[in-house]
Amino acid sequence: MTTVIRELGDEQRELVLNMGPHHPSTHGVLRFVLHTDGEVMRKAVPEIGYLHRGLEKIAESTTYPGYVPYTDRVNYLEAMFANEAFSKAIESLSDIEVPERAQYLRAIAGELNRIASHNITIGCITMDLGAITPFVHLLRERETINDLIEALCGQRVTHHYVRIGGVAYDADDNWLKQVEKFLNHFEAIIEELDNLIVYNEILVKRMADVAVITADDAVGFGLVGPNLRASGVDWDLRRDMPYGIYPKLDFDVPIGAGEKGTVGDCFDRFVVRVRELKQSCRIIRQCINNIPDGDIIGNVSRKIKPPKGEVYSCVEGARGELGVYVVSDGTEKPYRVKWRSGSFSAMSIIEHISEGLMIADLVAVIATLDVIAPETDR
Amino acid sequence: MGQLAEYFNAIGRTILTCSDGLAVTFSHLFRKPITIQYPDRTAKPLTEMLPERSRGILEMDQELCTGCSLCSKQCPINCITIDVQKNAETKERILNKFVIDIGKCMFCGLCVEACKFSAIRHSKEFEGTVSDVNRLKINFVEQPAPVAKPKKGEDPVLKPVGSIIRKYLADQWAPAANKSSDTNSGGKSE
Amino acid sequence: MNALADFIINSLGLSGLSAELVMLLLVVAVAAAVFGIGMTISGLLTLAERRVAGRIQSRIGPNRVGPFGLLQWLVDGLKLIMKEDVVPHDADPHMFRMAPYLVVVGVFAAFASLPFGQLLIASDLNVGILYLLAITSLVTVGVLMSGWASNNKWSMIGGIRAAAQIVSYEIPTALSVASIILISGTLSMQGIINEQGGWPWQWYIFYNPFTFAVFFLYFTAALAEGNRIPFDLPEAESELVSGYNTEYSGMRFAGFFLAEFANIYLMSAIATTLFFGGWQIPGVTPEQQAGSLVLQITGMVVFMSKSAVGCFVVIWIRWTLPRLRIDQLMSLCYKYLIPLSFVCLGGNAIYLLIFPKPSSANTLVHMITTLFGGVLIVIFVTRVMYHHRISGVSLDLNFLARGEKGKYNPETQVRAYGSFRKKYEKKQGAK
Amino acid sequence: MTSEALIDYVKGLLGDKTKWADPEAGDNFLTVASEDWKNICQTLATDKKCSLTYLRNFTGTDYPEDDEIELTAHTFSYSEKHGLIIKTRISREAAVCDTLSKIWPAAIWYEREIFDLLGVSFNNHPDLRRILMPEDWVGHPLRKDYKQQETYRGIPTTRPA
Repeated sequence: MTTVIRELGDEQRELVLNMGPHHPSTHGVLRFVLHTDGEVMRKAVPEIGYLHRGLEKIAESTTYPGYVPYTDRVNYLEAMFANEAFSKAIESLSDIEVPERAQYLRAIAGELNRIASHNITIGCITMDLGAITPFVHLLRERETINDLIEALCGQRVTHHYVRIGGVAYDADDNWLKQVEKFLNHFEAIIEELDNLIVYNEILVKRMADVAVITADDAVGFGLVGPNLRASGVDWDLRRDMPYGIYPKLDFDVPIGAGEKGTVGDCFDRFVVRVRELKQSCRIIRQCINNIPDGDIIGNVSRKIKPPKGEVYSCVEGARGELGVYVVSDGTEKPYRVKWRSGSFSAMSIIEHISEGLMIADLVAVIATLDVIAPETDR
Repeated sequence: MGQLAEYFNAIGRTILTCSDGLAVTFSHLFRKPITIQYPDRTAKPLTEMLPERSRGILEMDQELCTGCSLCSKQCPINCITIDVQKNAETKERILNKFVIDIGKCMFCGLCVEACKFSAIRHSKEFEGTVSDVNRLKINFVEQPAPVAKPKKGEDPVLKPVGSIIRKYLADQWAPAANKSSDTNSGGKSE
Repeated sequence: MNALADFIINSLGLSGLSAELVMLLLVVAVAAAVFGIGMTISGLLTLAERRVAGRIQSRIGPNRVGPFGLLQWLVDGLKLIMKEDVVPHDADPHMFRMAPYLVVVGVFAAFASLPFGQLLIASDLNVGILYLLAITSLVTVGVLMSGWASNNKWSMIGGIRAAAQIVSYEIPTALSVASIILISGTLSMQGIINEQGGWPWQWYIFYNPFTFAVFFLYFTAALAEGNRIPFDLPEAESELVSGYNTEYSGMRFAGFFLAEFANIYLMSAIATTLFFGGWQIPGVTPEQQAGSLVLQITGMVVFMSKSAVGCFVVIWIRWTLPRLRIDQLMSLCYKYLIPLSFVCLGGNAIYLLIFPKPSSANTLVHMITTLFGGVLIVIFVTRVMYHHRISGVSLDLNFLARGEKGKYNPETQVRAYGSFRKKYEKKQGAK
Repeated sequence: MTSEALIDYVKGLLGDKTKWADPEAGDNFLTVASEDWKNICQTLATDKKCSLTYLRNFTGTDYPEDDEIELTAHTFSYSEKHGLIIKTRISREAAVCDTLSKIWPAAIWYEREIFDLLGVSFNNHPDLRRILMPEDWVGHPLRKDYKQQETYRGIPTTRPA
């Protein structure tokens, strides 16, 4: 057998394993180079770039409204938030007012998208730890959300719904009723999920105390969203730097509390996401009850020429802060667009925390950090 | 003592949580599956179950197109090519070519929103498999003809959604396969 | 089988070489029959697994080949036979080729001493249960060999995991079997069944609280030996891709695959024999059963359905639970299963000292344990009903005509633009 | 701190080393010389009152007219809930800068990205390799004068007509 075993001295030998680019648990095309000693890892080095599509370069040759559909492709699980982040940047650059109904619709669509994205994440975590059924159940619920969003805006994954100045399509009362019907159904499913898998002792034991990320590390490496909150940092852009309609809404921000182990372990990252499902349902219910009549898009011309300047705008996506940095030179094409995505920083911490983990733990770490390859590579 | 208690607690927790999980999955045996048996056991073609706003493959009605090329200017990826020529004698503008490269199209709908004459729109068709990517360039102009001149205040006469593209799909995408399967099944049913 | 051979030889009046020949032919025939039965059972189990998984996950599962998809396993097998048998370039070719045989032999040879009915046993060894424990250990060698010979690091980790796991879990398995041997006083499979009765309180699982616990210990350990979730670490598709069988294709892969499913049946059948009274029919003594063909067949059906329930439970567990980590797997074995098996073994021994076999106190203990088991089942059923009530309502938002069933017409609609569409449009036009 | 208070405080802290942008031009930022870059970032990140511990975004922009590349670091403080944008400009030809990875570990990957896409190298960076593009790719795509290579290892980079 010609296995590569690196000699590192008398007592130290390590096995170099190549995990990916085509591996069932790497969530897209990405690669890890594992330096292991049997099952225990010395180091796991992520190698990304297999899904690099040059979205930032493309921006330099498209118009502002023409770039919005490209933002769908930043992350295929949360297209709504990428739309919103970019639209928000241009709105603040060129002072466009967004009508209130559009803001409510953005919140509803965004939270639906968040539920859909978390469904995939939670499902993938359980699937990577061996339980396949919860993944299929959650995918089934996501399918209904996709149907709802398709009825709203015509596409299931690449929505192109949030536009500069508002949203593209109005929602009728029937659609809102259907969303409410779905929420009634989905809240029961969350309960069922708790019984089916969340507190399953095997799952808890697999994730508790594994790969603890301290609050300092989380902030230093720039973790955002659920990953940051799981480490005990109480921060949510929707609440702390409010935008859109969120200041008017009442919701809680789940924080990792070390429920089964240490604060910031895999289980915290997992359970924070499960809790967020319920909060999203709460937000959508409030929006449906309070949504006013009115326009859905502000006064925007087809040709948008923001004044010279630059802006960094961010929204709280399903993977946390999804930011976009836009430099305008006064023409109708952006001078520079830069995406700041949650998965990118989450990926950068893996090498730091991987020492001493087992191969099976690494799978849990990748899954709970919710790393999505297209978002890291853009 | 505490350790011993924890030892048995762990056993108890494992049995309880696992058996409750088993109860959930067992209850699923009595629920209805949600599978849609696409493509061959649905009551009607899936395209007709899609919602109103569904954005499928683009289609263009030659009788409504004025050749203004607003759509191709809006397109972020330039997948629409329009060729309009002026006839020197009659001064009429002739629409020679209207090609949409569906292999490039990202179904954003900007061209549809730009069209003032309802000539270009999304159909609900989505099945576009071909063996050669270049066959995805569809020319919607069968015969070069003068462009449409809609009168003001008159509503355009719209064809049923999908009727135009379906013709191209059936003709262009799998002529051989289609014909043989048609004759086969026709022969058997008669 | 010996009885059958004697009968044939005596009735034909054969002797010497020809008698030996008949004996040999008979051995071959019985072996082939056992192998065929094993293959069919494991093939059907693959189908059962997929159908059950489908329903648990709100899907349908394979339903196209044959009625209810019943022929799916044959078609799958045919596909695998026709696939190319790839041997990786840098693999050790001989060991690579040999490994599946060891696994298949290890599992299917065990079928030889499974009592499908009172008289339906290929070879009723007087050390039957020990033979089963011993012969299945051959699987370890095959799995380790395949993992090593593939020359793939993931496979190697899988193979080593499998070796560590199977060797460790042999101990609790053997210890829990020892408890039963202690009670029955025999190692023969038929002997153990004969000691039990048809009614649930005569089964060894409800013999006393210790055997009740022993059953769960045995079941857990057997799951681990069979590499099933939650103990499927050697395969662990989300960690090791597919573990030791990553590099295998075609018929060799099918060998591993069938052996895995045959193993499920094997462990259920052993559990049926040891704990659930085997082929015993309620209210019928073994002597009565021996004399009647109808009762013989009923006994076989009883045995098969008991083990089918066992197989269902194994499949059902697979589609519910997550997987353990290797250190947890080991700590489960050495910190929980082995000590508890020893406790149960000791408990059984003391129990047998206090309550000698035929006594009314003994019967009372059986009854109480059975009642306890019944209560557990009732609690479980209420939980199932609770879950079904709370979240069992399926959601119908009427976007897609979910649940609307069309008729299957094999001639139509391979492509949506084919004749299905045209016929459909014609029909719509006629309306 | 409000953003005005923060600006005043930072002005007092850093003295004449900084240049502040015209408030009309979108977000408010400060520009520092590339020699002071690392020290000023260190100061701002560790100062108790600023405590800009979170590097929100770090990127570069190419300005061929000025013959300069602008590095922009968006920093933020979770405890104080204020943010600051720090910029520096370096020349395009000798695009070298000090690394921030000791101050904010998040910068390790951001700097790799800037190195990859804009061709800026960082002194004392622990692991400066290309991150998004292949190791043997020619050129840095986000430079304005970048021309895509026609083939990569014999594969055409554009779709043949």
